[in-house]
Amino acid sequence: MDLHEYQAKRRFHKFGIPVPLGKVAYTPDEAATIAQELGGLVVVKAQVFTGGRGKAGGVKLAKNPDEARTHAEAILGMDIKGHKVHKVLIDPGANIKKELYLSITNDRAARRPLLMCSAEGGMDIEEVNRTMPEKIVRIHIDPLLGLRGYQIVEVASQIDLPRHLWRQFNKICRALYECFTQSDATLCEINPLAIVEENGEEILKALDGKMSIDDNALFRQKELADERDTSAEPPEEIQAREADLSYVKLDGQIGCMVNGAGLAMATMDMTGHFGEAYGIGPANFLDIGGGAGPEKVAAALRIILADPNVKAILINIFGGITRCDDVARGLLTALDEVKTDLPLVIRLVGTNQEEGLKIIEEANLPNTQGARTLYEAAQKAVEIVREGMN
Amino acid sequence: MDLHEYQAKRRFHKFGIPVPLGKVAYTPDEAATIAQELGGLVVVKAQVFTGGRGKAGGVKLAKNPDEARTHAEAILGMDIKGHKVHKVLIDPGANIKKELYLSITNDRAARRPLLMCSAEGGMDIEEVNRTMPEKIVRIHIDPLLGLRGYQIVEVASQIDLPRHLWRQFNKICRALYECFTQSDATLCEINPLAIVEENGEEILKALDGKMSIDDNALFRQKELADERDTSAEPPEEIQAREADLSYVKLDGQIGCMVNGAGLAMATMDMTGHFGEAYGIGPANFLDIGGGAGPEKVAAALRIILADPNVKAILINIFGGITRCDDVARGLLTALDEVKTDLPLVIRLVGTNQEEGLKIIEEANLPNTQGARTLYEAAQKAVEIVREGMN
Amino acid sequence: MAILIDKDTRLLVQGITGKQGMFHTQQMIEYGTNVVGGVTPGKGGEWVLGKPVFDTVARAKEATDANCSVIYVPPPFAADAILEAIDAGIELIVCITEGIPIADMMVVRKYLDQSNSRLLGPNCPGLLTPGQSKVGIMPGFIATPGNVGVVSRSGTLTYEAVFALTERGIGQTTCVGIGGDPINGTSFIDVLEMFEADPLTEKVVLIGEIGGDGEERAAEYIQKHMTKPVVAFIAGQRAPEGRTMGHAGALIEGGSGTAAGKIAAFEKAGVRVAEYPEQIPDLLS
Amino acid sequence: MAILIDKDTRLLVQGITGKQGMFHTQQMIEYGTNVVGGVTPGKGGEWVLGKPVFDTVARAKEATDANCSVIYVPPPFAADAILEAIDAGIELIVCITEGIPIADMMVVRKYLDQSNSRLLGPNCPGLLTPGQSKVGIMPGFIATPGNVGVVSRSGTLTYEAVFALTERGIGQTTCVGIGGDPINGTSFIDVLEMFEADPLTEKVVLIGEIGGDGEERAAEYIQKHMTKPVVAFIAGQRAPEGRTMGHAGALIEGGSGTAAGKIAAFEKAGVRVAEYPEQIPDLLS
Repeated sequence: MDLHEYQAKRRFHKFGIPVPLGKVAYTPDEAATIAQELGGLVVVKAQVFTGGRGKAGGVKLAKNPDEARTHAEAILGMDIKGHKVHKVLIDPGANIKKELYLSITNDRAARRPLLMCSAEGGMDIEEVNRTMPEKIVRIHIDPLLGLRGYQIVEVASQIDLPRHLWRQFNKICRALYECFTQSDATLCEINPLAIVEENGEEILKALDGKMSIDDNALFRQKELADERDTSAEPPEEIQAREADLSYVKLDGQIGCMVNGAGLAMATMDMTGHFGEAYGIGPANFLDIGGGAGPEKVAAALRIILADPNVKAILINIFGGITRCDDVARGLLTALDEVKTDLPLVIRLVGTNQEEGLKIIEEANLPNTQGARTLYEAAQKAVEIVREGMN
Repeated sequence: MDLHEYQAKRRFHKFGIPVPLGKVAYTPDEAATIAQELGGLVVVKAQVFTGGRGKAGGVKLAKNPDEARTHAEAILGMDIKGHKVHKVLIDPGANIKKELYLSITNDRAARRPLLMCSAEGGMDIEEVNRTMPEKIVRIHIDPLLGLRGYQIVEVASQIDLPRHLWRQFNKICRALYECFTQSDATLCEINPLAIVEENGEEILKALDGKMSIDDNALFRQKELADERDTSAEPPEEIQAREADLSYVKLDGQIGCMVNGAGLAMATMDMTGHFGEAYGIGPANFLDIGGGAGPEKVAAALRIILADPNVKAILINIFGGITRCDDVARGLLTALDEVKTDLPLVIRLVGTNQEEGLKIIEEANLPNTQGARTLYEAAQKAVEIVREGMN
Repeated sequence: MAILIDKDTRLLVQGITGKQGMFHTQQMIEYGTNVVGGVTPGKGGEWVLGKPVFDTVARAKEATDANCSVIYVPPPFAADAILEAIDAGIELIVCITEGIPIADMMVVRKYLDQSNSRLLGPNCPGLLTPGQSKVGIMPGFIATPGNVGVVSRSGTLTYEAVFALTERGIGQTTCVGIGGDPINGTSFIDVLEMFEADPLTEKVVLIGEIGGDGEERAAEYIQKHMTKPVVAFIAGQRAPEGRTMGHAGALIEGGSGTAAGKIAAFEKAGVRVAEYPEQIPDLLS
Repeated sequence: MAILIDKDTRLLVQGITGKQGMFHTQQMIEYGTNVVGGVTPGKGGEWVLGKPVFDTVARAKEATDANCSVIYVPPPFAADAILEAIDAGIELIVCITEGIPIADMMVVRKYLDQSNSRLLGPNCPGLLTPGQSKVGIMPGFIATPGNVGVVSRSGTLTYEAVFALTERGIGQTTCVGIGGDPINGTSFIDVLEMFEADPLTEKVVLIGEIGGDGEERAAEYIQKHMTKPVVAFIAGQRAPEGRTMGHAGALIEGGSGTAAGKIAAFEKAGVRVAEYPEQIPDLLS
């Protein structure tokens, strides 16, 4: 789960990291009012879950409240890489001397958190990594020992941070690690961590903030879970999450319902395999999980049917924990509720497959075919869509 | 550093452990007022840093405010094993069904915290340990992993705790461990952790509390350091702590000033060795530490001279970091300030020993002898005291 | 012979009184697994499916001399359950639970590395030695004894592959699911080593998927150290970048962890890669 | 030969710019110790006593190839300094600092046990191989080369004993202070093993004190494994129970850790125990 910049910065602030004290505006007038309150130069920043806002025109400087209003007007409603802007953050301007990069992520391969820091902040860190990887300092953190003082010293020393900022930097690194662990974050990023001049003194300040939270840990991060912004999410994905289904929307025509992530991927692959030549492919990845009961199957079907691109449905169940008869019953329940005349290809193998197949058969569903193997099922689904295209 | 029962319980409460909501009284009238406020049966408990209060008459039940006043009157000012009672805790009475024992200490040999629990609470745990050691459950805690849920289950299961209390017990154990680590404690003890009946329900409550804090960690435990109750300490020990000297009062006649803990112990041992037959021994253990300057030496001398039992002073310095000339100068400064005609035996060996001996010699101190070895120094000091006794 | 489990495996079920735990305990007993007891805190002394329940793994191990445990406890308590099994000295710990926070698994893995226990999973279907013992949730009917070792990151996809083998009359030594989480206890290489050393295993099937670099490292290992032929299958060729495909570990990040890269690595190592699960038996012969 | 340090030891001083650090660095250099550099966070690039200062141990090790470090940093930062040296792969870490919280040392010791580093101390005077190298704060003049190994929990008491040997013309291979804290890095047994294995060491002096059971365990070890004669001295025969005698570890608790108990253990193991430090040389011959 991602947090918006303003949410991440609010959280950073809570852990003691200095951030600009901006506010969120949902309308141009609100933007002007906030700019008025803050006084002086402000930055108007689109709050969307994607990078490259700046290049897309989603970040603008405003010299006065009127300019803030005008910029907010332009930015609100903007589409940035498919993400619609619903709110902007109005931050006070800063007198930036230099921009650093600082982040903590989980290094899955090393099985420990990784702190990355660079004196080349402000730009895309992937870009820095590609062009001058030696400019990024990487420090692994022992998950049991935590981030140690000497590791922070090592970083400060390696990026040649001016000595008078070491104490602040130490405090910020510790706070960021606290924030990372206390939030079950998978990413805490400050880019830029800027050296700004305030009242004649140089201080470090987090001018931007990015956080992602481990979805698996939301059960113990209620406060963060409540901050989820669903306004930017496709409604199917919200529904899927609520029904505890793994769903990823794709752009093909074959709606897939599968049990198990690996099998669901293989199902996607096979429909693509047969359909590629004809521009046919999977409409989604959808894993109903192990041991899914009738309600879950029904929810899955509803989500698939909500996608107007879907021209055929492929149900591929290998019953292990999941029982084929449960799936069959769930399917009938869902089809009772959500009428559809889309063609169905159903493959049921494994636990209680006889019972499952019998239920389907007895229901006498129109427009339905069975399949014995994944190969056959994918082939049939592609064939059906192809026929429909003619 | 030890905490009083009322301080420990206040801290337990802060970490979420249920404790009786009593208050401290310094006078019998205060005791009566508190008893009035609490209503019903109360317990009047002496607050002293020693065990066996109960047997000494330092804990009494009172049925009403008048009785509370009477008991407080008797207990305040009482001497329990050399500790004068300055305050009493007035706790509400409890309907006790059963008493358990629960504590966390540092097991130095195992190098990890140790949780101990017994269904035989309320009594002296050393006694339980001696007579029925199998009744004490011992669980070591990994200092990096902390106390885990399954370890608490193991304890609850082994002491046969009624199942309906497991959830509370889990919470209390976790809280106690939190309290232990967050306080840099070396001991957190609840004895008894009682099963009490309140409003027809059984709950667990910490009816007594004991905590000791690692002196070495007080630099990061300011809040606890401020709670130190010096009213119960001998003034010399307070002075010694303030001057950063290790001092332990003993009951002999030879005041010892030594650098280094091991050498200070050896010096005690040697004076005892020679003096034992005549009832002569060390008046104290006093380590001025490594690298002690003149001020420290002066402070040490003042502390020694404050002890009326002292009949001779033995100064034994092996100069390593400590320089003999510094000790000599410190001694002269102190003797200028704190006049004494007590005999001195001075042994200075090691770094700058020539300079040190020269300073002493030139000062022409009355009543002063030198010694080359510890053996000789101890012998001389004993001899001096012995002569004085005749 | 087989790897990891056989008819002498003495299994403990952590979370035996839960819905999943009880259902699968039944299934395992029916398959012939020697289930010696279960653990549920607070239910020590009870009996479930004819097996004694204990409050802790330590208690259970003392009473039953179990050498293997399988974990069916909810994610908030699963890391603790693994640590408990490690502390009790269980040799093989199989964690079925999906959805354990990654921070918990970093701690578990670190503790595990200092112990003598082996962890399989989490977020895995367990393992099965046909005709002898099954531990976890794999449906028993799909497998049949034989000489092919199967190792996989996926659950149902494993069943698919094993079933395809069985249908073609090709039996298995042991089928092992290592789980779909990014941080787990046992890697492809660990299992490949065991298959290479197992005299009964003659060929190996490896089922991988997008994300991480476990397959690439396995390919390197196979090229350098394995004498037995390996056939692979990789799921997720059409997965978009930056999205987690069900398994927490199935995620293409910054262009790495793609199916194409993994397939190339295998082909470079001389491993034949199936285009679809049902093709695996063809490539084995 | 000698143990732990000799003329090839390449020493790093952690906290070199502090008052104690600088004073003792000077002393060590004068003694002949090969000090290759120092560490003080924020002072990297400076020079002290002709030695380069680095911001971190890792940096310093890279530049100087140090194999030993000595720590003179205040208690709040000392545990971190030890961990830093472990992380940097320093072989022998000598921590002089007194007053490190016990909770910190529990963490350090756990981390240490998983590493390849050896820690001497904390709260120790360091060690000295006469004529070759001294690391820590022992006064150099008290020692002279010879064939007696000295190991001690105490600082000045060690000086006393070593000085008594030197005055009687008995030289030492290496004098080692293991420190007076209850949780430390190197035990009596560790050092006894090294002396037993060191061809130059012919006899050993052990200086113990009240508290803990290090002496009792050493006695057992000596009885079982040592061929070289050992003479012991125990301080604290007149210490009261329940009071800490200067050293955090010098504490008699619940009747255990007494001098009498330790002396009895040594006598049972055939170790001669001196009544006072100056008697040690008599018992050696």
